[in-house]
Amino acid sequence: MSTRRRGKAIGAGALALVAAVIATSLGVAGAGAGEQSAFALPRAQTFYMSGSQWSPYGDVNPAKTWDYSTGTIGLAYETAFRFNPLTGAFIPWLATGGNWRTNSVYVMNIRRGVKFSDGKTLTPGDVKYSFDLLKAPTHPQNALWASTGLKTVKVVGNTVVFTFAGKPGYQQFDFYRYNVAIVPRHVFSKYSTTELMTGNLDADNIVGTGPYAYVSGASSTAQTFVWQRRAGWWATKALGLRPAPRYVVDIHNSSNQAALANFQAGNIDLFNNFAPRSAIKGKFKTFFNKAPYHLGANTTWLFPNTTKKPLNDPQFRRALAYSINMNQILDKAYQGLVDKASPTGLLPIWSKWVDKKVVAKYGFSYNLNRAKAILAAAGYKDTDDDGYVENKDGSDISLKIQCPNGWSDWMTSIQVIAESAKAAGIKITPGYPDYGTLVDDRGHARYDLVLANDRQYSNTPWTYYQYIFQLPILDNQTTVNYERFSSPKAWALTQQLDRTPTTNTKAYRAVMSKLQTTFLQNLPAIPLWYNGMWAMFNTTYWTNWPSATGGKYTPTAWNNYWQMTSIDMLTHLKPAKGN
Amino acid sequence: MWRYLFRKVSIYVVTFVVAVSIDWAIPRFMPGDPIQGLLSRMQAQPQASEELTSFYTEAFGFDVPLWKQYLNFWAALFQGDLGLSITNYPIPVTELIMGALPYTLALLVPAILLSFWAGNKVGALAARRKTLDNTVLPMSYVLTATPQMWLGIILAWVFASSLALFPVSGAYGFALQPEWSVEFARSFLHHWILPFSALFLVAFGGWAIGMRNLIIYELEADYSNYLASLGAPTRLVRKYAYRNALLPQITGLALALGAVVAGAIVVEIVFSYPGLGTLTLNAIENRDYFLIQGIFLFLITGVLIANLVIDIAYVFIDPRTRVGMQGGA
Amino acid sequence: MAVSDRDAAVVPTGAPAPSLETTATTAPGGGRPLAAAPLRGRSEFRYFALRNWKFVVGLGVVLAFFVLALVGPLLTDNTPFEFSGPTDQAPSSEYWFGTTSFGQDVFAQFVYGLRAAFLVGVLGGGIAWLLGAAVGFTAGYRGGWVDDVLNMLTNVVLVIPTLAILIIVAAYINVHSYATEAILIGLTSWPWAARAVRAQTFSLKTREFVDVARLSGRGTRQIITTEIAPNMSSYLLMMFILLFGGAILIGASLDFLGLGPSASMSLGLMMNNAFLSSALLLGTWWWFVPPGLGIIAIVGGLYVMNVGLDEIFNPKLRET
Amino acid sequence: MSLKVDGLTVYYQSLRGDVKAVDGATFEIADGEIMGLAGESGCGKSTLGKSLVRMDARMRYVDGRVELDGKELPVWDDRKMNPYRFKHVSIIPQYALSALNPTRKIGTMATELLASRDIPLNGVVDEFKRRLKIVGLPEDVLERFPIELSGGMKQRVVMVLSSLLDPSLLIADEVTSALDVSTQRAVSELLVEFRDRGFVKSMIVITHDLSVLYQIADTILVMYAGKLAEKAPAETVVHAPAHPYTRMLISSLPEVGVRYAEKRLIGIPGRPPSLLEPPTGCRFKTRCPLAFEKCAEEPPFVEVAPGQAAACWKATA
Repeated sequence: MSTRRRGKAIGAGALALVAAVIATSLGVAGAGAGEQSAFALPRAQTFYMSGSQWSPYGDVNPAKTWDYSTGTIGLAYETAFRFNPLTGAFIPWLATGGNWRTNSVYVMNIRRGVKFSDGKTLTPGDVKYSFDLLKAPTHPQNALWASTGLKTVKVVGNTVVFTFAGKPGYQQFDFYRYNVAIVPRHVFSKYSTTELMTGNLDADNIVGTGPYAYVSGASSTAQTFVWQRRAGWWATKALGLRPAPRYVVDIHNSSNQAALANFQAGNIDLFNNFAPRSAIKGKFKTFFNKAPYHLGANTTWLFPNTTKKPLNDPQFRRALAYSINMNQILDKAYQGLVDKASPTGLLPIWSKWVDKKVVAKYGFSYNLNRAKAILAAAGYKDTDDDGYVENKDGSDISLKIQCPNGWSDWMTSIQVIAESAKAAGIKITPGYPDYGTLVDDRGHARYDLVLANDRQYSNTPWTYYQYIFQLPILDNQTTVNYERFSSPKAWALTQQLDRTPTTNTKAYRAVMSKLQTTFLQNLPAIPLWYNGMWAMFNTTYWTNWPSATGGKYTPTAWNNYWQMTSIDMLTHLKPAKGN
Repeated sequence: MWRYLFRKVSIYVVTFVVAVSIDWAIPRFMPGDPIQGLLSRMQAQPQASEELTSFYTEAFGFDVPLWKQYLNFWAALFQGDLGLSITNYPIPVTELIMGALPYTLALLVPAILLSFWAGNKVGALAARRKTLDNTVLPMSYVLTATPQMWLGIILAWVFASSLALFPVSGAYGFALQPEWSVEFARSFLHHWILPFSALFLVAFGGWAIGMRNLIIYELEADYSNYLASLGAPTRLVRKYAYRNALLPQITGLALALGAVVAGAIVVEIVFSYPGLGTLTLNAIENRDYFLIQGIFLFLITGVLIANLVIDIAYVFIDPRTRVGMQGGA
Repeated sequence: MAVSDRDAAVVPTGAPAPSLETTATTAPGGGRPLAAAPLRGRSEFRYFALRNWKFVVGLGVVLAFFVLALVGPLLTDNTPFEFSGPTDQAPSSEYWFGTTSFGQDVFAQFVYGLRAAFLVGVLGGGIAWLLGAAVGFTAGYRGGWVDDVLNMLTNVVLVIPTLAILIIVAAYINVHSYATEAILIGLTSWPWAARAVRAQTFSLKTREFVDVARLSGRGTRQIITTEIAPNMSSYLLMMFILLFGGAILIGASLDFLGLGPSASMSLGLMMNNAFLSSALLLGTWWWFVPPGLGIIAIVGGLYVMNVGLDEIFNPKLRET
Repeated sequence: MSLKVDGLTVYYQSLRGDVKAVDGATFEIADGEIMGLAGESGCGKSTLGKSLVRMDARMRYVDGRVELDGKELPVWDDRKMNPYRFKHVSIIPQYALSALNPTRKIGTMATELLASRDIPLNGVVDEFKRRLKIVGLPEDVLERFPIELSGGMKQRVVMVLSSLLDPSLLIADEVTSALDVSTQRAVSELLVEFRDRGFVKSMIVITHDLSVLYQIADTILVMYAGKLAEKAPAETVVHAPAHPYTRMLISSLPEVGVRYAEKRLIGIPGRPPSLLEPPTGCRFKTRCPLAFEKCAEEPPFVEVAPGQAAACWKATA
């Protein structure tokens, strides 16, 4: 009997508990921001952003360029220069300037009066130390030492002198000028080499020159990574700059879907995830107020595996390029959110180097008849009447096109490519392996066709040509030349470009023309569209966002963009009225 | 009783050894090289690739013969060391799992226990009562046939996206950090309700049906008829039937754990809940072999332990396990 | 076999067991009936079947969707992936289930998805059924060390979380077809069936007719197929139905996680696409509601049909 | 008169119609009488026994009255019947071996049962123990689970429990059939002892085993196909049966009364009629060697000799 009553009591208790839980949690929705907790951040002074961190917290090691929490370089550590990809200008930052004293000696002037967050002054010694760190062969940026001809970095007075052997890789060096984090020697010298290259540095011990300091989030369980504005940033005094948000919070993404939900709910201010166009409405704004709405950030390429038949045939690749219905991709997959890429694949900021004559001669665009004609002329015929062309030896052609699973816009795009290639008689089926598998297969040439867009905005088209042409080809092509296009001539031209200073316009233009000709004649990769620098702004809490008509800065929290111009976005933001 | 427990434990030990071995073998014999995957992720410059390969080969312990790797794996296992994550190198896998575990447990444990409790109660109530049976039963069938992720999506659509009563994703508000405070607790609960409900409702349907069918058997059993013949009130007859019907349900609970865990994985993904499910999907997408391996091992160990606990509890609940070793009655 | 061994109770993976659990349990206390003495003849089955609303409704729903899966693709000119129309259209007379945000026809996706569901269900459930029956009969009939080994194997596979294994395996070997997916599901979801069959075989093998068959010198396989299995036919049928439904649910989960075949449409993949495209945030409900309802209808129909069968074969369960 | 049954008619519901299992049963049992109830399986004897205590879900009361100790038993109403069960009318079920909840200790189960009937425990529990001793069971069976007892022990526990409240009428349904021969004898002797000690006032012992009844019963009631065939003192039934069915039943047994029969009732050619649609007239007529035209009419169950009643035209003639 008593057990029965006890049972009832437990039952009633459990029901009451569930009811209470629902009631209290609903209360939260109503309660709003009024209540304070030790960690609760004030909404009006906090800048929430998403789209950068796609796995649990990794580290704050600036050497781990693929892994560090966003802002590690840009908000905490800074670089000697910054680069504005929208204007192509270098911006002096921790360095006040620099110049080539000779063809192979570069002198960098270090800014005086810059203090690290622990109060110690930034010295040219710190800058030298930071560049010297890249000497370790396991350092991801080791190419500065390995392939530009850099021999020594020395401190001379208030300058740092870079001495090169032979013709320096100007283009690469320029890239590193704004991509090497300047770190405090007095802190970093306590770390072991292994820690510095591959380890996780202590987040509580970030000593940087930047405007923000670490607050929380350095744990694999954190949902967010929180930066707090610190007093005494050098640029406030030197340049009159002060970032508006007191807190900058990066939200870890689990999916675009979840991020969009939070953006719509007003929990995110800067949304750097991909979202369908219909999400842009009301108080949610973008850089352009009409199509394509977003800036382009990089070129999306279609990489054919040039070691496989028939993709080893430039004529076949050309036919494939003609068969792609780009407008349908822009329409269906992106609803007009992106622009078609130039046949050269070069980003709009490099358009001044595009040789229009070359493009007119060798360029391509969607044209089914041309595609069919090229196929026929090259000897690809449909010998068994199945609607698809066969190899020259009569064997079937059946290609597979892949992109990472879950990248919904790309998934749709490759479906379009498969469909429109079919119309030209090329049999292609789409596939969506997980990202890891795809990377592995791509590196080891176990694929037919893949999409990739690794190379972002940079100071130089050299990064694009290196991406396409770099030799030698290794067992695993982890970063470049996925298509395994082996052309010593093209690679030599690329290296020649590296060794040509941008200021030598005539020589530069000549090399660029040759590169474009080689590229378009061979089409080792097919440029498709400019993938967007996805950025939606919630104007409820912050205004004065970057825009085509206002401040031309990169509106993104993605890594490497802070030291381009994303930091300017923060210094130009204004709190919305009433907040 | 001891023989019973011994048999159980030996099954679990064998299961564990087999599972650990499979687990160890997966990243080593499946196509694809974890270190090359890491290098790809790093976007390592080609010049550095050789250096990095040997560095990481050593760091992950791939530089010794296979049999030795296998033994090392066991040795490390007993020290709670599941290796290092690839995507989050050099964070230990254990740390990542431990970070996600509380969230998964916070969903799973209440969902399992409450659904078991409520499902059994409602199922027992419905059995042999026409109107209740005709409403509860069809509803339960719909629930048990519902894919959890779909229920999650529907709940998110209705209650979060349309009515804006609950958040769609995450485990707590972005303005907060995990801590023991009322505000955090409320935010946590607010985020917890929907994913919990998705898990709870589906499991609830299953238990209700199971109990409803089991208790009908028990109510038809001889001992129930005897009790009724001696004038025992329905209350007592149903109580006995319920208790006895509960026994196979408890067995079912142990076996259903695997399925519930699976449900939690998809539900977490729908709600971006930062538990093991989301971690698993991340690990798979990034081919983080050691993390996948660790989670898998963890899930198996968890399910095994839960099974063992239920087995031991069962000895106390069902007298027949204690005294019935002489064989069939 | 100790009656009190709780191994005897079984739960299918996926959903906690509908009624099979009850019939599969060898009775605590020893008295529970073996599921159903076979009904005498087809006419008697038909007699009870037609009077059982659960069986009739369940079967009706499943058949209706089966027919839709068969003829559905003929009703539309569009294929599932084809970008045939305007984007994000609500259901209309032209697009019965509306369009996706890529302009694909949801109805076309749905009916092709139904085909995949039936394929995975029948094939995956069938493989699990064969394996479960083979292992269960062998273990139950042979006994001794064969039983010990098979039982251990069963327990090992039973305890390991199936979806976890599937996720891992599916992540490593790329699943290209629903047949592959079904095989994977079949290979992992047989254990509870094996256990149930084993328990039943145990109790059947001591029956007289089996003794007679044995004395007359017939082989093991022959005895199992001609004497034991027919006496469990109703039971085996219900087991298949549950495995069928379970396979559909597991398959849907895999497809939702993006681990299934991607070149052809399934209901799980529809949910995956809709989810990834934030359909629930943009309010395009027609994209993600149908696939779930389709699964519920088929699987729920199967389960309800199963309860009906249980009642038909097992008079004690019939409604009074 | 302890029990008076008048025209009791109980049907079994099946999907194919009513099975007329007990059709117009009329008889009486005197105080202290042990009445045997015999017949082939399926003749309705168990249904009759059960309907006096508790009809199961598929049984349907159709007609008739039952009186116990002068008070009417509401056998048609499951609820109203409850106060009488256990206290006034009780049953040792056919399935005594599985009648005990397997997961409850016997003592616990008994006390919970008693408590649920609002019967004060003090006294009753002691009496329970005392009676267990009488049937030869140690007191500590109360602390045991059913699975720890042998078949015979369980049988005796159920006997003691069922009769614990000294009911006026105890129905013992096939109590011996599941037991081996030596236990059968002991158990049947216990039934007599229960009566003699006054634990029960009167008793209906249902069995198909006439030899058991010959040992313990005062009177025997024979049923055939849902109808009463004959009721008479045990001696009379065995030695001077009036109904041809009884006669054939007796003659099919080897050496009745000398030793317990080990053979079941076989011997009578033909099969009993279906009770879904029983034939009109005498239901035995198709198997009866004496059948004649009159048998197309239903024979009444009337006294054919002092203390002997039968339903047969030949017996009354």
